[in-house]
This record gives sequence, structure tokens and C-alpha cells, in this order.
Amino acid sequence: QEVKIGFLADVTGPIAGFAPGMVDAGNLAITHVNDQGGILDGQNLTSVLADSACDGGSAGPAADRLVNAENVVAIFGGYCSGATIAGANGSAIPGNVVMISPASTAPAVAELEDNDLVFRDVVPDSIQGVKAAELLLAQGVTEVGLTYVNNDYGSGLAGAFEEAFVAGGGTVLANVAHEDGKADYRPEIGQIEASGATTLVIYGYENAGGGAILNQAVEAGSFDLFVGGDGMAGEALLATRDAANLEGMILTQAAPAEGPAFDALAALTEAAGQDVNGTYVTNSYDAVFLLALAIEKSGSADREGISAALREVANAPGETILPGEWEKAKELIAAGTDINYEGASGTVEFDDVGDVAGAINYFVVEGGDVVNKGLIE
Amino acid sequence: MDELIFFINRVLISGTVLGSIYALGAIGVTLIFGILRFAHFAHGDMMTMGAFVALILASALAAMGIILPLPMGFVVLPAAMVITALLALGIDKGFYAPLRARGAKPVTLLIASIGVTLMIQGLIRLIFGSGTRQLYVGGEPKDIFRFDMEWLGGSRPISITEPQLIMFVVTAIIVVALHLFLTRSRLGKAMRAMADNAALAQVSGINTALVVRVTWVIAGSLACVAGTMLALDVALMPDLAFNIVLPIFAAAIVGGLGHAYGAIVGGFLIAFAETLAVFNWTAVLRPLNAVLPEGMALPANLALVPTEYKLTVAFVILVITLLVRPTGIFKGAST
Amino acid sequence: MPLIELKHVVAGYGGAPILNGVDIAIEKSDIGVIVGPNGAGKSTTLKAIFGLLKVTGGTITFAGEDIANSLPDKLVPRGLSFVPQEKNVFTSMTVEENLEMGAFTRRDDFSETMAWVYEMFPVLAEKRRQPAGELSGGQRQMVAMGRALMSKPSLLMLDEPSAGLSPRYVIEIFETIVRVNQEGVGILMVEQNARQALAFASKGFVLAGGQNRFTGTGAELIADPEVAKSFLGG
Amino acid sequence: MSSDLVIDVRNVSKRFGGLTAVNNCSLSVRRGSITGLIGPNGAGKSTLFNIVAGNIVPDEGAVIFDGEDVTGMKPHQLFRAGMLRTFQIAHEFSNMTALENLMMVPGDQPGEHLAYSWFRPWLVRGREIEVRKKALDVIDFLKLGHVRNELAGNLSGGQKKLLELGRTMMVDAKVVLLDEVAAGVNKTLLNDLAANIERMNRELGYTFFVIEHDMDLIGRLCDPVIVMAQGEKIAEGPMAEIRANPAIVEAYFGTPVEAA
Amino acid sequence: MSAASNAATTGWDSPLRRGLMLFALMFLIVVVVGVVQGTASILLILTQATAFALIALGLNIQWGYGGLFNFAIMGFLMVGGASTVFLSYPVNQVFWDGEGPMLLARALIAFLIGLGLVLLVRQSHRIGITGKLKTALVILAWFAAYVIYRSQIDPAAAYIEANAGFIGGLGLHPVLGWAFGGLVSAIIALFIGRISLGLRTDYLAIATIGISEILRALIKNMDWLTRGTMTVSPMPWPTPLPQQLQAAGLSIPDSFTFARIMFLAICLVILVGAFLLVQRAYGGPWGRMMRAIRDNHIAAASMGKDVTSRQLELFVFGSILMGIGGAMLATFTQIFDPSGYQPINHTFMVWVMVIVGGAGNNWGVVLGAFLIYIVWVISDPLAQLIFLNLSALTEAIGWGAIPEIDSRALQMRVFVLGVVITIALRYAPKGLIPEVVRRET
Ligand SMILES: Nc1ncnc2c1ncn2[C@@H]1O[C@H](COP(=O)(O)OP(=O)(O)OP(=O)(O)O)[C@@H](O)[C@H]1O
Ligand SMILES: Nc1ncnc2c1ncn2[C@@H]1O[C@H](COP(=O)(O)OP(=O)(O)OP(=O)(O)O)[C@@H](O)[C@H]1O
Ligand SMILES: [Mg+2]
Ligand SMILES: [Mg+2]
Repeated sequence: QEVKIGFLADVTGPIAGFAPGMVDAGNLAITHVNDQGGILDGQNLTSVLADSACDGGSAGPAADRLVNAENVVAIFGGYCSGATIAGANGSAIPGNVVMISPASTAPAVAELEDNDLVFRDVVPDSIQGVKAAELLLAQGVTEVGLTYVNNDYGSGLAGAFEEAFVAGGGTVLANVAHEDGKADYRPEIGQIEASGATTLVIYGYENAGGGAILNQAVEAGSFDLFVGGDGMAGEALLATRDAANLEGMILTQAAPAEGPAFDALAALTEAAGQDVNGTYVTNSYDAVFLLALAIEKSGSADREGISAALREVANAPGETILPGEWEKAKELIAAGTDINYEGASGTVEFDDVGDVAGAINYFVVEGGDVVNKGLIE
Repeated sequence: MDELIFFINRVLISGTVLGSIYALGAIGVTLIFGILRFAHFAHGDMMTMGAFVALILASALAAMGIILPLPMGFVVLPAAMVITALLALGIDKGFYAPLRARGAKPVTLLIASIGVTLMIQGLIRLIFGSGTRQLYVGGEPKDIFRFDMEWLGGSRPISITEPQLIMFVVTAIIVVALHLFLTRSRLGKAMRAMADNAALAQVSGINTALVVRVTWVIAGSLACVAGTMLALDVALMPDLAFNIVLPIFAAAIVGGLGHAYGAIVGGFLIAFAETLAVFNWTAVLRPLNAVLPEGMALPANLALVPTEYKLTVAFVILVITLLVRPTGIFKGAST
Repeated sequence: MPLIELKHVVAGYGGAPILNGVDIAIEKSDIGVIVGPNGAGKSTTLKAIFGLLKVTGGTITFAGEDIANSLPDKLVPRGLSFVPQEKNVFTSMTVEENLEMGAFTRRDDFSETMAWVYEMFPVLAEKRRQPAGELSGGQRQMVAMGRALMSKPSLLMLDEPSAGLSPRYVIEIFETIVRVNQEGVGILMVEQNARQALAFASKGFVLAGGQNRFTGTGAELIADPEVAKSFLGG
Repeated sequence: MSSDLVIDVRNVSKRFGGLTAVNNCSLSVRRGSITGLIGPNGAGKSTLFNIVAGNIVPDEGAVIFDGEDVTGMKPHQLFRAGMLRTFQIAHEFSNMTALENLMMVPGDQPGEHLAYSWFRPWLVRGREIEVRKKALDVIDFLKLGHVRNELAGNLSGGQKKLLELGRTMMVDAKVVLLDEVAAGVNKTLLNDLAANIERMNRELGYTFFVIEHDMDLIGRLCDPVIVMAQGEKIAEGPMAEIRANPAIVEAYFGTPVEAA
Repeated sequence: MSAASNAATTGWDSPLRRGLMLFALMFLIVVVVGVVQGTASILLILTQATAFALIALGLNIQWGYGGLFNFAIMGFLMVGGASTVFLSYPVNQVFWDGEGPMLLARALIAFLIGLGLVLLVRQSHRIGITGKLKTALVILAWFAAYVIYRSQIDPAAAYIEANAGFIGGLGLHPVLGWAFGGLVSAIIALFIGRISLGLRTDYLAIATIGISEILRALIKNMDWLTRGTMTVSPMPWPTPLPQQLQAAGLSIPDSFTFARIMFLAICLVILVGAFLLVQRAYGGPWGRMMRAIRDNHIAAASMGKDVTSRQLELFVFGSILMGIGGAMLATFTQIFDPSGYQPINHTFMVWVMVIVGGAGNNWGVVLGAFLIYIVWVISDPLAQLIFLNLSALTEAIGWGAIPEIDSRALQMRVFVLGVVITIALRYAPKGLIPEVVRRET
């Protein structure tokens, strides 16, 4: 009577700060499915949560419980790349279970020998970094200081940014890694300040080191312009800070972050008391919703065939489905019409290795608000 | 001039802030070690706990509409200290005292304190969630004081925030108060006696149970001060102080375990080592560019080590200190 | 009524009892000396009186009150004081602070007592600001005794006060003990320098295997050939 | 005649901070003798022992052992060279039984090497039986038989001292350094011990170097007796001679106490 | 049987009974978890637990036998993992075809030159340079060596990272990789031990924590060697993967079971082998000597035991087991991820295993490792079960559901582990199966 989706979530450990929001977003998608007629023959879609603790060693047993004990149909997660890879190799791939990660950005995920089972709906770092570099150059910023969180996400993003920025004629005056969870980032900021940079690019997490750096950089008072990646773009960015200090701050995030799909999810999350701008919230919602669509499309709660169905429901062509439109999607699938899910995190078109290519939007803090400036050309 | 101001901002002030935090934490660690002879690993989480206690109190006051010109987290500090001290006493009674009563080895207590760490972390996250919060309740902004240095020919200001100023004052007061307590008061001397020779202290009729309680009260309230100050300076999160418990221990050890003054020295030593190791000397040496021959300009980043290795520096200092002085600068105790 | 009286005390460290019925009685004017072979239970007896281990049988009365299994922080205010055999000073604290710790349980002004102690041990007055850890063995022993006297005890218990001291200090320490006794403090001590100690003891107890073997005045015990042969080394 | 001197301390000094514990001290121990070392508390006797036995490296001077300069050598190397010491404050292995405390003493046990214990267990076993028998003999001699299974940490003060002494009987050493073994030991038992020391000296050729405050014992056993004060050797000679020296008597022996 | 081991076996009487009961209890837990979660899952848990048991055994050698406060376990696990990556990960042809090997060889030569320089200057007292001048020269030599080495390694690293990613592996058999993990750990332990074993207890503990953080920083940031934060996967298995068994015609559940049984078997063989060796050594004079050194190293030295080199022996021996265990874990999870290593999971957890199990008793330590690991794994569903019900309860009472209940419940697994630790210690402060005092009959 139940169709289970496994949530391989790094709820404890280093990213405990924002993992809960992602779990909630996934559960919101499940609620929507169940509220609008359920999955397949009106069955209940449920989630089974397992904690992978952002560590391959812990992810093994967690993923295995989902695959072998709970017999889930598909897995949403993991978040940290290490957990995703360990879960995939150890249990999901041999168990023939599809996984969609909403947050693992390491290139190694794409390199998995996965029988087309491992997907991710998060834009690889490379694209966002390049786009951000182009945007800054176009705006006439040619010298920046850069700091990134020292993990696959941060170093990938910073690497891509620096390469593109330098290639376009800019100079990265200082490139400084930071570790999450420290109390004090003044030495890091000081290094950047000392290089003479007045623009600070932060590739980190708003609710962890990145946010702390932003605060302390504001206190330092020697930067005119802040730039952040999607890890910094969250509701809390302005909630706990004086927007006047951040006036002009530029944030980049995978498109759309506006438009009908995003607005639809924004409305839904607001209704549920969640924050659509939370780190990877849109990706999480999309991942679970897509899994549900794929199960519906494959016609049975059988692991076989989900992977193929996933591409069919996610990729163009087909009738557009927006977040929350389960009833409509269910009818179309029943009628045999091809559908194409447009996610709040992007159009979500999976390529050969299961990655999405994405367009990047940018935002500017203006007059106490984060204003969406649309696609970076 | 700008170079000097930069140095003041980036090294003196930053180092002092960090050093104060480390020192406040390390004093607690070192006191507990001196009296109870075990490394209290849960001390970091006690700091976090104290900060959350302050958060609850501050939020409650703010909800009642009481807003003062000082940060609310600071205003409620005395009450928060009392509550945290009580919690510390409870933790001792519940988890450590039974082990001591059964003559457990120090390492067993250390492992028990790891268990306590896990429990505190679990509970904090259960109650408050795992996100980041601000201890500035009621939306008051953090005051930043910028001292204009133009009269000295500097183009940048010396800047310091309100919580940092408060922290300097509070740390200084605590250090002096603790010194007076330990050297002048009867109980303070009893604490020193017990740290020196617990069996003889008992034989002298010193109520050792009382001394243990006083130790926890002091350690707990200091933890609360340190946690709250840290949270005011940065932000409040469940793993706030857990992440700095290693440097705090390093500070206590470098100073010599069981030595309150050693902990203070160790705290500042570690903090300044961290700060200076990743300090970009180019910022100070830039005027040299004028005299250096063409093509020999200073690199943009002239730091001793990359920031990835910042914590490493603290530990390298630690290891070297220990190799030269195996029980810390002040010749500390050892189990 | 004796100052302290042990009647058939049984006590141990958790396993089999070490003391199997020890009887001791000391008046305020007495110097009592316990002698006996190694492992006889001499130190254990003192520890049992001082509440440092569990007494499972018999009675211990001090000035008529039962004190079995009371802890030191209750006993010291009542007038008992104990100098352990080793590690008996706070090495990191000054001489004066050591003495203060001896007076920890006192609420009244103890400056007079301290003056008395300094009078008794003039060398300590000179070194009052020096950490006790820097003193010689004999001086430490004086600090230890001074600390114990600071609570103004009516009974002072000492565990081998002369062990490891050079002959000169042994004499000094014993002289001091006699002097303290003359000031009105009952003494109960354990000694391996048995002959010397029994020579000035008013009461002597020979313990072996956790039981009394012989009891008498010091002179009687020295004179007893059996005691001398088996316990005093002939 | 260096071969006659088994220990030769030459101009040794050791300072602790501002305090000079041993001050340019020279003394020697003849092979086959029982040499006594006396002096007031804090004279530097134990420090000198620590230097001779390799526990402390002197600041200046040299220690010659059996004709060889052993300054700065590690204690375990000196043990192998035939020097054995006891400690003034008993250094027992507190979490091991009294018997094990003695069984661990003999050197060169094959079982102390991983390779032997893994691949030649029969060798280990044979040696183990011998060691155990020896240890049991020693323990009975010391009248510790009833506590041989007790953890050494739980022994009485005097029993620990006896265990300390027992170690010297577990091996054949050229020189045994005894640091106040008598303190805290019952006098009757001490008589037996003294007899045993004399026997080991006479029959087995052990050399003893003895620190003591018990003048009866020193008088009975030792010839010559060395007197140390303030880190220096101030006198050497037979006990009778030392006792006749008024300066030493005044500083060291004092006058006997009167009965109360 | 020798006298000593005789004594040990007879003295075992009551601990034996207690141990048997506890092992039976653990077996029961394994069976229950196996029934609830399925065979494949319990096999996976057991395999990782076996690796942890090996690691805990390593710590028991160091702490339980030797009293060495090693808190660098995480570092050794990382070293083991990185070593097995180097030996058993497939060959990276791009690296070998490019300039990389040549550049690295130059860096190696630079390293050797630097090392030679330092060693040479340290001998300078032979030509009459002593005291402060020598110290200054040595420091200068170290600095020069550092500069020489950096001048070669930096371009090499940059080149390799840009062109080949990282140097890849040698493609050898994973079990060889584990042995290599043990070997590299041994070398590093030798180095760490030499500089830090003179420190006492807590000071040694914090110094080793420091060293393990330094190791972590190095491994995490030497991208050319370890691929750093980018992680390395999939690590090859010594036994067939489930996929390979499926290709050979097994059903999916069977493929999991058989693949894991084979892996587990290898791990168990290693664990049992190590256990026997350790146990035999500990029961004899070697163990007695080590316990003596632990109890009082000054006296042990005066009794002719070479304390420094014996402690080093212990430290290296224990670290080898840790390195092998770390390599096993990396191979089994098929990923080497430097960011995944945390002191709390990889150092303190092992300490908990040893202390809760019973330091100084190999049976206790193995029991502790299995027990704590299983508790840690099942605390995930268990905490959820408890707290979802609790939330349902509060909802029923009308207090409303606990917000973010799923993830908050999971935070409680940490709490559950904490509770288990403190309760276990409270009732068995010397461990579940404490060290046995070897009494005579
Ligand atoms: N490790 C040390 N650190 C500082 N001072 C020390 C140390 N060891 C000994 N001393 C000091 O050196 C002096 C000589 O000490 P030593 O133990 O050698 O005396 P001793 O002659 O053996 O006296 P006793 O008869 O009391 O045992 C003493 O003043 C003592 O306090
Ligand atoms: N903590 C303890 N646990 C168990 N047994 C102990 C403990 N302390 C002492 N004992 C045992 O109690 C007995 C008596 O010890 P005690 O210390 O009273 O002897 P003593 O008469 O003072 O001897 P000594 O003259 O050697 O100091 C000894 O056999 C000893 O083994
Ligand atoms: Mg005694
Ligand atoms: Mg001495």
C-alpha cells in the first residue's frame, strides 16, 4: 500500500546546519503527491530517512538500510559527495536503485560507473563559477579577493571562477580557503584585505563559514562589494543582517529562481512554512518530485525502469509540469502524454551522465531586498 | 600609517578577541583538570549550552519588551551564568560523580565527557534545531565603532565592535577576579590545595565535595561567559564551541594543565600564533615596494602558511612547546 | 574516659578485613605508639580512625562520642588531626598557606595558633613565604605537623613521622612531639624506629596480622624480651 | 688501580634551577665492598644515585663504571652492564601483582621479544618457569608470600620497600645501589635483610652502595662510609672514625632524645 | 601450558563467564538486527565493525598495554586509506604519460638533498661547531631544505593537478593495498613516536590530536597525491562486487549477501590473525614488560627495559593495525574522502570502543568495537522510532508536533550514543570485560 522513497540525508555531521531544510523540502513534495491522489493506484508515497553523516563510512550502512532493509524504490540523496558516492557504490548501484542527489557537486559523482542510476539536479560548480566571472567582468570588476569553503563544492566553484576570471582579463588578488565551523575568520579576511581587494567573492554556505565571513568582512569595513554563490543565497542572508551593509551584493544561483516554476514552489513552500531560498531547497523538492513522477511513469513500484522513466519525465519534449502539479501530471501520464518537469531549481534536463546543465541567474541586494536580475547572458 | 592601522585591526584586535575566547574556555578546562584530574572534553559544549541559555533569557526579555542599549545577550549574562553553573553541577552529579565514587581512571572520565558532549549536542539540536541564530534578539544591530585615524595620517579607521569591547572588559575583570579568588579567599586556596594534593586536602578537613562543586560552578559560569561572548561576536550555532574545543585544549596544555594563569597565556599564545601565521605580511611591508628594485615587488600574499593550515599552526606551536617544555609553559600537572 | 578508644575494630579495603579486632585507648596526656611488622595494619588503623576506609565492626569513640565512619571534614573540627606518612605537604603552596589549610575548618581567628606553631618551629617562620616543595625532608615534616596542629587538635595522629629523616631530624621530630604533647595534645603514632619511639611513649601497642599482640607502657614493651626479639629487631 | 674501583664518580655537578644539588663531587666504590653513603636530608645523596644509575644526566663531570665512562648512558643500558638500583620512594608497578613485579626484573627474557613469543613459544615457556621459581623464592624470603597475588599498589608502605629490595635478588648484578631500603621496614625483618646483604656480598661477590639514615645498619654493614653534605663529599672512612668526628656528629647525628 | 598462561586461564573464571554472556548478548543483537534489516545489511555492518575491531585492537595495544594516549587515530585511518588508494586504485595513464613522474622524481631528489643537508649540518659538531651556532645552523638548514623541496614540489603539484588530476594508483591487489596502508602507518608512527612519546598522558593526547589534524590538513590539501576534497572512487574490491556476481547470474539479494560474505571473510581472517598474535604476546613476558612500563616507566627503565624503543614498538604495532583497518574501511566503502574524516567519528569513537569494552582486554575491546558500532548504526532508525512516536504523542496531547521532527530525531542518534556510553561506564567503569589481573592459584 506504500511506495517508499529513501532519503539519504547528511543530517548529522558537518552540514547539519542546512540538511534539515532539504529533508523538509523533499517531504513537502511527498505531501503534494499524497494530497493530490497519491502515486500509482492511489498508493501513499512515503519517505524513509537515513542519516549518512556526511561521511562515506556512515553512508554505507544508511544507504544499505534503505536499499536492502526498507526496500525503497528510489533514493533522494545523499547530500555530501562522499556520502552519495559511498551509498551509490555500496548499495544503490548493485541494488539497481535510482538516486538523485540535490547537492553533490563533486566531479567524481559524474564519473561513477552507475548503470545510469545516479543523477543529480544540482548545477555542477563549473558553470556557475564561469558565469559569475563573466558577470563581474562585464560589470567592470577586474580585481577581486576570493574565499571558498574547503570542500568539493567550494573548491570546484572557486577553481572554475578563477580560471574564467583570469582568462577574461581579471585578477584574483587573493584566493583563500576557509574551513567551516570556525568561530573566527578574521585572519582569512585579513589576508584578502591585505591584498588590496575591495571586492570579496565568497563561495561558502550562508549558515556556516560563508555567513560568518560575510559578517566579519562587513565589520572590517574594507570591502565595497560582496559576491556570493548559491550557497550564500538564502532567506537568512538578510534576515539576520543589516541589508544596508550588503547593498549591492551580487548573488548567483541556478536559474530560474524566478519564473513560473520558481514562483509556484515559492508559493507552496510559503504555505508550508518553509523557505524556498534555503540552501538546495529547490533542488531537493525537484529531486523528490521527479522521482515520484518517474515511479508513476514506470507504472509500478519496481526499481527496474525508473531510470529510463526519469529521463522521460524530466527531459523535453513534453507537456510542462510545474512544482506541485501532481494531479495534472498523473492525468497526463495516465493518458500516455509525454511530460516535461520544469523544476524550481532549473529546467532539469538530464544529460548522458545524469547531470543537469543549467542557466545561472543573478541577484542584487537593493534597498533591503534581494532583487532578481534575471539570467546572466 | 595605514599599515600600522591594518596591523592593529587584523592582528592586535583579532588576536585579542580570539585569545580572550580561548583563554576563558581554557581556564575552565584547566581548573577542572587541576581539581578533578581529567580532561573535560564536554567543555566546549558547555560553552555552547551557556550561550543558548543566554539566548533563551534574552529572547524572553525581548519578548517582554525589555530592550536595553547593551546587547541583550550581555545583559542577561549573570542569570545565564547561574543557570549554566547549575546545569554543570547537574552534569557532574549525573555523570561524573558516580564514576569518581567508583574510583574510575581519568581516561574513563574523559570518555564519559565525550558521552556528555554527544548528549548536549543532541539535546541542543533537538530543542533549537541545527541552524544558525543570532544572539542579537529584537533586531538591534551590532554597533561597530570606527575610530578615525586621519589625524595621524591614516586613511582607514581602527574598527572594533561592541561585543569585542565588552569581551575585553569582561575577560580582564574575570582574570583579576579569579586571581583574587584563588589567592585570597579561603575556598580559592582550598581549590589550590586540592589541585596540589587531593588526599591531603581531604585529610586537612577540606570538604572536597564542596570544592568540586565550586569548581563546577566556576567552570560552568566561565563557560557561559565564553560561549555568550563568542556567540555575540559571531553567531550562535549548535556546534559553536565544539569546533574550537581542540584549540582550547591546546591552550590549556601549552600553558600547563592545572594552571589558571597558564591557560590565559596559552590562550593568547595560540590565538596570536594562528592569527600571525596566516597574516599577510605584504600589507605591512608594502611601503618597502618603494625602495625595492624594479621587478622585486612583494608578492600579493606573503603569509607564512596558507589558511587551510591555520589550525595546523596552532598545533605545530603546541607540539614544539611540548617538546621544549613537556608539561607546558608553567609546568603543569599530569595524571 | 579515654580521649580515643578503639574496641575490637574490624575494617578493610573491600576484600577480606585487614583489621581483625584492634583495641587501642589513649588519654589526652598520652603518647601512644603503634609498632609491628610490615603489613600488620598499623597505617590501616590510623586510616580507619580518620574515616578513610570502611569500619565494619567494633566501635571507635572519641571523647565519648562514636566517630566510626565519619569523614575527615567532620572529624577535624572535633579535634582529630592526621599527618600521613608521605605526600603530607602542599608542595606548590607556601608554608603559611599550608598552615592556613590546616585551619580550614576553623571559623575563628587562628593567628594565635599560627604564632604558636611558628614559635614551636622557628625555622618555618623564616620560610613562611617559600613554597613547601622547596624545603628539605625534615622541614617538610615540620610543615606537615604544623599544618595538623593548626586545627588545634586534641589528638594528633602521625604515620611514621621519622621515616627517611636523618638521625638529627629524627631526634628533633621526636622532641617536638614530646613538646606538643606537653602542650596538651594527645599523640597516637605509628613508628618503625620502634625503640627510639617507645622510649618516650607512655603507651605502646604491638600489632601483627591486624590484631593486638602486646599492650603496655613503652618501657614495658622494650623490656619484654619476646617483643624485642620478634618486633624490635632484638 | 681503576679495576679496583667499580664506580668512580669524578667531579660531578648537578643543578636544579638555582639549587646545586650535587657540587663537584668525587667519590668511588671499591669492588666487593659495602660502601655506605650518609648525610643530612637534602645533601644530594639520591641525586648522586640518580646520576650514577643514569636516571639523571649530570651537568658536569663523569661517571666511570667498571673502567668505562658511562656518563649519559640510559638506565636500561646500565642495568645490562650490571648495575641495579632501588628507589627511596618505592617505584612499584602498582597494577601488577607482587609476584609479577619480581618476575619482570630479569633481563634478556626471550619472551620479551615479539618474534620469540610468536614463533618460539617453547623457549619462552622454559625460561618463564625458571623466573617464576626464583621470584617465589625471593617473595618467601621477604615474608610476602601471603600477598604475592595482591596488586603491588595495595601493599603497605613497608611491603613496597621490601619488594623494591627483592628486585635486587632477582638478578646477578655487579653493583647494587640501595637508597634507604630500611626506612619503614620492621627492624626484626631488617636484621634478616642485613644478613642477606652480607651473605650476597661475601658469597656471591656483589658490591653494595648503600644510602641509609639508620646508623645501626650502616655501622653493621658498611666499610667504608662516605659522608655527603651540601652536594659534596666531606669525609670518608670506617664508621668508628666518622662517629668520632665532632663536626659530623653535631651536624648529622644530633643528641639522643630523652624519655617523656 | 606455561605457568603464566596457566595462571591467566584459571584466573579468568568469572570474567570468562561475564564475557561469554556479553558475547552472547551481542550475538543476539546481531541476530535481531539481521532479522529486522536483512542479511545483506547486517553483513555490511559486521564488515565495517570488523575493521573497527581491528582499529580498536590497535588502540588497545597502545593504550591498554602501553598506556600511550594516542589520539591520532583519525590520522592513521586517513593514512591507511590514502595508501591503499595509491596502491590499488587503477593506474592513471594520463599522469604516467605526462611530465608528472619526472617532476615528482625531481621533487624527490630535492627532498633527499634537503634531508641530506639537514643531516649534514646536524653533524657539524664534529668540525667544532657547537651550541647556539649549531642550533641556528640546523634551523637554517631546515629552512633551506623546506625551500628547496617546495621549489620542486609546487610546480610538480600544479602540473599534475592541472593535467592529470592526481597521480592515481598502481592498480595492485587491494589486500596488498591494505598491507601498504599498514606499512605507511608504521613509518609515520615511527616518526610521530620519536618526536612525541616522551610526553606524558594528556600532553601526549593533545599533541597526537594536533598531529592527526596536521595529517588531515596535508592529506586533504595535497590534491596531486590524494585528490583532496574531490574524493577518489570507486576503490576496487579484493573480492567480486555484487554487480559482478549479478552478471554471473546471481539474484540481487544473493549478490549482496555473497559479495559481502567474501569481503567479511577476508576481514575476519585478518582480525582473527591479529587477535591471536596480540593475545599470545600479551599473555607472556612481553605483555608483562609492557604493563610494567605502563605502570612505572622510570622503574622499568632501571630494571633494564628499554622504555623508549619498547614504547615505540607498541606505538608502531598498534598503528599498523589502525592503518590496515583504515585501508579496509576505504576499500569497503569504495571511496576515499578526506572531508569525511572527523575526530569525533574516527578518533573518539574508537576510544569509546576500547574504554567501554575494557582497556587491556582484547576480548573486551573486540566486544566494545562491535557493540558500539552496531549501536551507532541502529541508533539511526531507533532514534527516529522513538522520536516520531514522541512527536505523535505530543501531537495527541495537543502540544503540536515537534518541528523538523525527522532531522531533529536524527540528531538524537548522537544523544543515544552518548547515553549508551555514559550508562555503560557508570555500571562498568573498567569496561564491560575488564583487564584481568594475573593472579596465581
Ligand atoms: N627533580 C628535582 N628538581 C628540583 N630539585 C630537586 C630535584 N631532585 C632533588 N632536588 C633537590 O636537590 C636536593 C638534594 O636532593 P636529594 O634527594 O639528592 O637529597 P638526599 O641527600 O637524598 O636527601 P634525603 O636523605 O632526604 O633523601 C634537595 O634540596 C632537593 O630538594
Ligand atoms: N588500598 C589497599 N587495598 C587492599 N589492601 C591494602 C590496601 N592498603 C593496604 N592493604 C593491605 O593491608 C595490609 C595492612 O596494610 P597497612 O598499610 O596497614 O600496613 P602497616 O602495618 O602500615 O605496614 P608498614 O609498616 O609496612 O607501613 C597489607 O597487607 C596491605 O597489603
Ligand atoms: Mg604503614
Ligand atoms: Mg634521598
